[in-house]
Amino acid sequence: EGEKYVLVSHAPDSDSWWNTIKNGIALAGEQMGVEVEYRNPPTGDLADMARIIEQAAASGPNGIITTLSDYDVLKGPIMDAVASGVDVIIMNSGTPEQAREVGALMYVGQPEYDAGFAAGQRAKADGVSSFLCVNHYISSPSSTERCQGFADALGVELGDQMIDSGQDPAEIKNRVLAYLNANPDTDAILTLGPTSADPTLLALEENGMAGDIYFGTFDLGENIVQGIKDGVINWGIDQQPFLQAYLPVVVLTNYHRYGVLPGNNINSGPGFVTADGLEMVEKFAGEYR
Amino acid sequence: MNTRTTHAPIIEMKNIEKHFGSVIALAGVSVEVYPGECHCLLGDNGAGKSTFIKTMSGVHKPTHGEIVFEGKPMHFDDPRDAIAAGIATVHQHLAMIPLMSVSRNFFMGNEPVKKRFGISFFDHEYADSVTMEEMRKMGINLRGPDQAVGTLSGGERQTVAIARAVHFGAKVLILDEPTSALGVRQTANVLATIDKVRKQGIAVVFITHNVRHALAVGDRFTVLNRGKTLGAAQRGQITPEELQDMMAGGQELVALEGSLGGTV
Amino acid sequence: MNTRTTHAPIIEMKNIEKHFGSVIALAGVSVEVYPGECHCLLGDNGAGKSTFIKTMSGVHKPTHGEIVFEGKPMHFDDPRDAIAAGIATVHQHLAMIPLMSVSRNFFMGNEPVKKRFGISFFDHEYADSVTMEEMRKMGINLRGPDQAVGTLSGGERQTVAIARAVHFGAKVLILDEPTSALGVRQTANVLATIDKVRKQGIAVVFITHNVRHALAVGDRFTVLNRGKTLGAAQRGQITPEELQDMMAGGQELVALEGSLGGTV
Amino acid sequence: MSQTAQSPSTSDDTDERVKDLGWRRALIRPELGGIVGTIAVFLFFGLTAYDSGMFNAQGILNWSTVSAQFMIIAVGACLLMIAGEFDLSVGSMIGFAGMLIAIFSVTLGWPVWMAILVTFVLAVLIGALNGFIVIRTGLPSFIVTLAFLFILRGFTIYLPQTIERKTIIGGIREAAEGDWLGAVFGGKILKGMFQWMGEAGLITTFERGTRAGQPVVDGIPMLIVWAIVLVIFGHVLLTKTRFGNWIFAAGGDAEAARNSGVPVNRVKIYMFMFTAFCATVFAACQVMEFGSAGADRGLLKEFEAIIAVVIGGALLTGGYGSVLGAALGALIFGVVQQGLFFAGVESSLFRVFLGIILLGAVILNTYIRRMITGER
Amino acid sequence: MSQTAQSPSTSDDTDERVKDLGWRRALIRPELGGIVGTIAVFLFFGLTAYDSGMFNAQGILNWSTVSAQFMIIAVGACLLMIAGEFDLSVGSMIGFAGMLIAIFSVTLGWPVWMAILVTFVLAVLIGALNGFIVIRTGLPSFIVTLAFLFILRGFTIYLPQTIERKTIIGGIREAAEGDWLGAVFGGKILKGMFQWMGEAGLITTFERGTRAGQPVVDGIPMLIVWAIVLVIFGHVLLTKTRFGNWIFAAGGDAEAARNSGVPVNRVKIYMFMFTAFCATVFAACQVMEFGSAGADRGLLKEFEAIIAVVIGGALLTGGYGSVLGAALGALIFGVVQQGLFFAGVESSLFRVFLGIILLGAVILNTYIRRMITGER
Ligand SMILES: Nc1ncnc2c1ncn2[C@@H]1O[C@H](COP(=O)(O)OP(=O)(O)OP(=O)(O)O)[C@@H](O)[C@H]1O
Ligand SMILES: Nc1ncnc2c1ncn2[C@@H]1O[C@H](COP(=O)(O)OP(=O)(O)OP(=O)(O)O)[C@@H](O)[C@H]1O
Ligand SMILES: [Mg+2]
Ligand SMILES: [Mg+2]
Repeated sequence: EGEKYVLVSHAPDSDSWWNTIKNGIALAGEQMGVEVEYRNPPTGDLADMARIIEQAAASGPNGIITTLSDYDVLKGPIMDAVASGVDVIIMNSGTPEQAREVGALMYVGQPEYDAGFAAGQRAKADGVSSFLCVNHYISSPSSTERCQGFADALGVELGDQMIDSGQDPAEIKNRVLAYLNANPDTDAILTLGPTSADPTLLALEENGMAGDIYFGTFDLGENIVQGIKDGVINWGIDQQPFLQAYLPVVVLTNYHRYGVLPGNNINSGPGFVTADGLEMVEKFAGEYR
Repeated sequence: MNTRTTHAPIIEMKNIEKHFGSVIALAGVSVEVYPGECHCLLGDNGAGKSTFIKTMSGVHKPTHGEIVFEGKPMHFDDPRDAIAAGIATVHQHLAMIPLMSVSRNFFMGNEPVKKRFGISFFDHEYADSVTMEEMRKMGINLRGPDQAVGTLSGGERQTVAIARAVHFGAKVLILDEPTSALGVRQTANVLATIDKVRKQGIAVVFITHNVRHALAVGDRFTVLNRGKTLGAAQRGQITPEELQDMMAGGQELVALEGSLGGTV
Repeated sequence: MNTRTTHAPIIEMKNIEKHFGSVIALAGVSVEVYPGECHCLLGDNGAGKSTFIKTMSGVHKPTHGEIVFEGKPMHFDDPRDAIAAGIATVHQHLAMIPLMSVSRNFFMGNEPVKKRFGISFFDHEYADSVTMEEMRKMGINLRGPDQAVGTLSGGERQTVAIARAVHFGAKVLILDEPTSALGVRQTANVLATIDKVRKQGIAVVFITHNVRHALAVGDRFTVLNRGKTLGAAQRGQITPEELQDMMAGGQELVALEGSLGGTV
Repeated sequence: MSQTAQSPSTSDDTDERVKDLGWRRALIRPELGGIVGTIAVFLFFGLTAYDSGMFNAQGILNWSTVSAQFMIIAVGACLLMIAGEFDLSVGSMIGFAGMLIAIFSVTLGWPVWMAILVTFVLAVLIGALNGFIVIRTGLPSFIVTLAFLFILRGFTIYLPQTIERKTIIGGIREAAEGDWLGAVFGGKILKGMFQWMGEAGLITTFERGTRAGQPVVDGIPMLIVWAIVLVIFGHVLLTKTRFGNWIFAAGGDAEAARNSGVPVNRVKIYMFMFTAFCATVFAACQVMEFGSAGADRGLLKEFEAIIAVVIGGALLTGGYGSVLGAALGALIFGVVQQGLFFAGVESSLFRVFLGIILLGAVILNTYIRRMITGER
Repeated sequence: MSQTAQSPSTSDDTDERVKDLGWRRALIRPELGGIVGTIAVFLFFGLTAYDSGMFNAQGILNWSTVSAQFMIIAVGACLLMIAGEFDLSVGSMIGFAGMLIAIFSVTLGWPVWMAILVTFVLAVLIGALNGFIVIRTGLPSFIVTLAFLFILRGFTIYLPQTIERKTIIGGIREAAEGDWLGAVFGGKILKGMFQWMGEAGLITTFERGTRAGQPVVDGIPMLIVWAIVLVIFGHVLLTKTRFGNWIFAAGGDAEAARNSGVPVNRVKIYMFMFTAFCATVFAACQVMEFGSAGADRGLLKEFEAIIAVVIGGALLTGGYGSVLGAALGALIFGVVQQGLFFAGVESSLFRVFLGIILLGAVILNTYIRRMITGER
């Protein structure tokens, strides 16, 4: 009883998507009766994240749940934590192999490049041959992996099909408009989360391409769900962040209380969310979905 | 004390003390200023002259002591209050903004306004014409009222400051070393202005290190030394040599050859 | 021309012109400065005196004209060159850094060094003792060499600047209105210092608006007006009244009552 | 004695020491660099991105909107900078104000006009607090507002997280339906005119999609109207009123201004409040247009505002500048930024170009000013 | 005439107008605020986070490392700020320099020492370019270095993207195996001592895994050594050498310094180069420790450096400050930041606390200085 778990993410603290994660651990903490904390580097600098993992280890929790967004940077601190007796579960980013190498108990998440690749295959099957990747966090490696995977599956060069959109909604919207204006024969749009998807929706509404152009997005949010419902967005890739946060806490608690541990990694995604069966998604989008 | 008692002082500074942290700049100085007279404040460097007139013009609040203005005790919270009461000051370190035009500087804090559609606008035409006019009176011909003060020579700037104070100075005009950077001609102009202003019944407080300038226009002399009053005198009661001795804080002057004739 | 021809000038300024954009500050001024003499540069506000000595001390490069130093044409690229050649200058707008201590200011640009482990360190003890000593000679007792210049009164600061220039001034000492902010005692000190320095064979260039200060120490007078030479004279060839007239640019002075006795 | 030069003329009405500036006189104004920069930028993109759609109706609206955004915050930053202070918390204030509007109108269910008004009041009070701390402590505004950058951003993340369990609050557009004040920030004007222009074939109409047949531009967003109104207001305030003179004076030399009777503290605090006001206008327009408020809104906007103001010819040290210049700076910045997209610049090089063009604009600006005025 | 006051004493060795400061004299130094702040911060966390592991060996190493990071860039920023300039491109320079090391050593396969040396040369040259532009154009360094903030960050994204098709380059640790210069940045010292301490039970040891039995802290990272070396170097340079006097003079009043023969331009350019050097040391340590370089490294570090310097008592306007103060500022900042984690502060409120504590530290700092010196 009263075990303490720390979740360390790589996201800057203004990134909305991680909100679901926070809700996920909070709920798990409540249900399991354990203490949970969420930590992240304020600017999203991975080197700062390494320090936070070191800090978390020094504060002596029972377990650490962390992303592995850069294997090189994070493996040292994670291995030190494991060695000093803290159990670690890798979530969200990284690969199962890397998780094993750093000595983590298991991996819960969705490998980014593979998710992008899967999305690309789906789009290719739907006849897409050129696209625009709206990247709102270009300085982070996982963002580029998503776009790269998509491009590779289509079999095209990524090149300037990926734009550095910034995070201001008006700028995202107007950059998308500018790009589509200059490249009117673009087949598809790929956005990397609510931050870029919401303004893109408005942009398409404004230039009348809504529903006309092929539109896929990573991660869910209120407006994305609405977009899927309206038929503007063809699909959203849901990696179910709630599970990524909730399950590790449950797993760790049971492991520490009863010594039970699932024998395998858990793939929380990618799952494609389309217009079918949207009801639950709609209800909890941005909160638990 | 040897004060004329025929008329009342417009401003009485009683036992003013001013401390800056550990520095005691004024240790109790009393001065009375009469309308229509030029009161010279003299003294060595660091004697506290500027600090004293700054308490008079509302820049500093005195640590101790009282200011009586027109018979009533006064508390100036900031320079605006003093200006509103009719005290105009030309500070030693100029109160001019180099990047602003001459006319904007001239009317800074006293901007003339005109109403348009119920809104008060800065009346630029009026400001420009008054500025040109006042500067011409002081013997300076500006290229234009929109010239930046920063492009004027030091002497010209000083003249703007004096002209401004004279223009707005209702009852008391304080000049802190106005002539120190001025050429011969400009100095003569400033002294003549002091004389003219005084004759209009305005009280003038004039700080200088030049014995001859002081004697030229002063009606009354107060010499400060190390934050205290070293002596006071009225016009005609004191010779240039005595005054100079007192200004040097009573200390011996280095002997100089040449044509100084006793007074520096 | 009435120049003594018994010895050669240390610095000859030939037909110096200086333009700032559209402003012609100097329109061709020539001056010769002799060792062991005090050369007074006089003139109205904005006449170009400061600009002139700035070309002499390497701050400005002249637009036209030639500088001959010790018989050889010289091109000063920046003040360091002039200082290295032996020209020390006290600028009108002080060359002191308020936030730095007196001794750091005193040795700014000329820091004494001592070697330790093959590395040159700033020799603080030496700097402090020299500073205290030099300031004492000028009649200023500092609280300590680490006092910030910003906490000194204007006159004290001026004295630091002069003491520094005298200390480092090898051949030529330029003083731009050094006495304008000084009290009687400090002024007498500075004039005495000029006299002393001159007698050591150093050439002094002295700018002032005060006729009497000029006559007290000057051997030679050059009056500038609107960027041109208005006149030149040697000691004894000119009366105070003539000199004052010339300094006013030949224009009439306002009549003044009082004890000015002709000269302001 | 020798009299080597002639006596000067007795009348000084003309000064022989000043070369005639002639026509250059008229050009000496702080916005000059901005004007030249604007022309240069339009020429540049006119040549490189002409056929990219940058100059059709839709393209123009595109960069106008972005520029208008910059203008709104640049006006506040410009006046504050002229008054001698900085505000690094503008970006965080945008996020914070937007979030307040969302929380008030969606979570608390207040009418949108009330949410907006209360937000304005709170934001302006925070601006005043900023100013008050700067004045009272005498600390540089850089540090004080940097602290508020952190503090406001922190609350922008904390509040929705605690109240709504999410960091993006949506549904504001629905709440604002029919609200008069909502329309003032999120609406469009001149819709009729554009409708008519579309029908008359003056502007193109959509060819495909849900809005086929409608004109590509169906009105001028209120964002642009606000930008114009604020620029005019700021310009008039600065150049035509007594208060404007005080702003210049407070920034030029606070001590001198105070000694001349200018209420410097009041002026500075008002300017902090005005900057907060402008940030809130920005936030309100954004929230009304996008219908949601997010914790990441407004990041780095303070720099964009300062860049626009400096391109527009103001001095970072205060006391000099022009609102029109700042508006031109915002225009340049907006056009460059969007133009790079129209011109199809490699996206990872985007920041490189942005940096180089900004530096170029400021250098050009300074160089032209010096050439014209003859400063050195 | 009346002589109303006595003649002053003829010897002025004591000045009756100065109240005796007594013991307070000794306290008047720029780092005073920093010292008080440090004590306050340690007291605070000593009370609130005592049993959180913050003060065990691992915890101490944690906040020491973070503080050392801040110190490395704060030393450069401090000297540059005293010289009267700013560098906003520090953070981007960290990212850029790290990326260069990675590209040279991993992509191009150069030996690591060569990669590091070439990177240092390039970074210092960019610093010199920064300074050169500032000096030549007379623009404020705020604007020039802001442009470089964008430009360098842009290249940091562009280069790996083009060369390696990703924004993160790893594998440097493997490349640096056995490299002498790599160890200078990424190694640890005093390993023997910690080994012994671990065996003697003075510090805890790892419980399991490949390193079971080894002490949790197995040496002092070179990062901390670099921080100490740079602080000492900066302190000696500033206070004990002729060049240090020039730094103060250049920042106090560039014009006056120039007139006194100080080579102001050279001093400022050297300081820009030194700032770039410090940023590169930071980058090299980071790359060697973590084995990879990413496009997101160093974001916003310029502010953290400036904050540390200002907390340490330096004036933003130049001419006053102390390297020791800046180092204490960095320590305060590092301890506060990590301490908030140890104290378990709600993560979304983290920035709020950070902002409030920073503001508090600076205000305290200024207040104490004024109280002691009697300034007002
Ligand atoms: N704001 C201040 N803080 C601390 N000390 C001050 C302050 N202002 C003045 N002083 C000190 O008070 C004393 C008097 O200064 P003040 O400027 O009044 O002298 P002054 O008589 O005007 O000298 P001067 O003739 O050189 O102008 C000086 O020792 C000065 O250093
Ligand atoms: N850097 C500059 N840029 C433009 N004009 C200048 C500059 N420096 C001086 N001037 C102009 O050159 C002229 C001569 O100035 P200078 O300072 O040499 O006069 P001065 O004789 O020293 O006057 P004062 O007795 O008031 O000190 C003035 O009109 C001044 O405005
Ligand atoms: Mg004074
Ligand atoms: Mg001069």
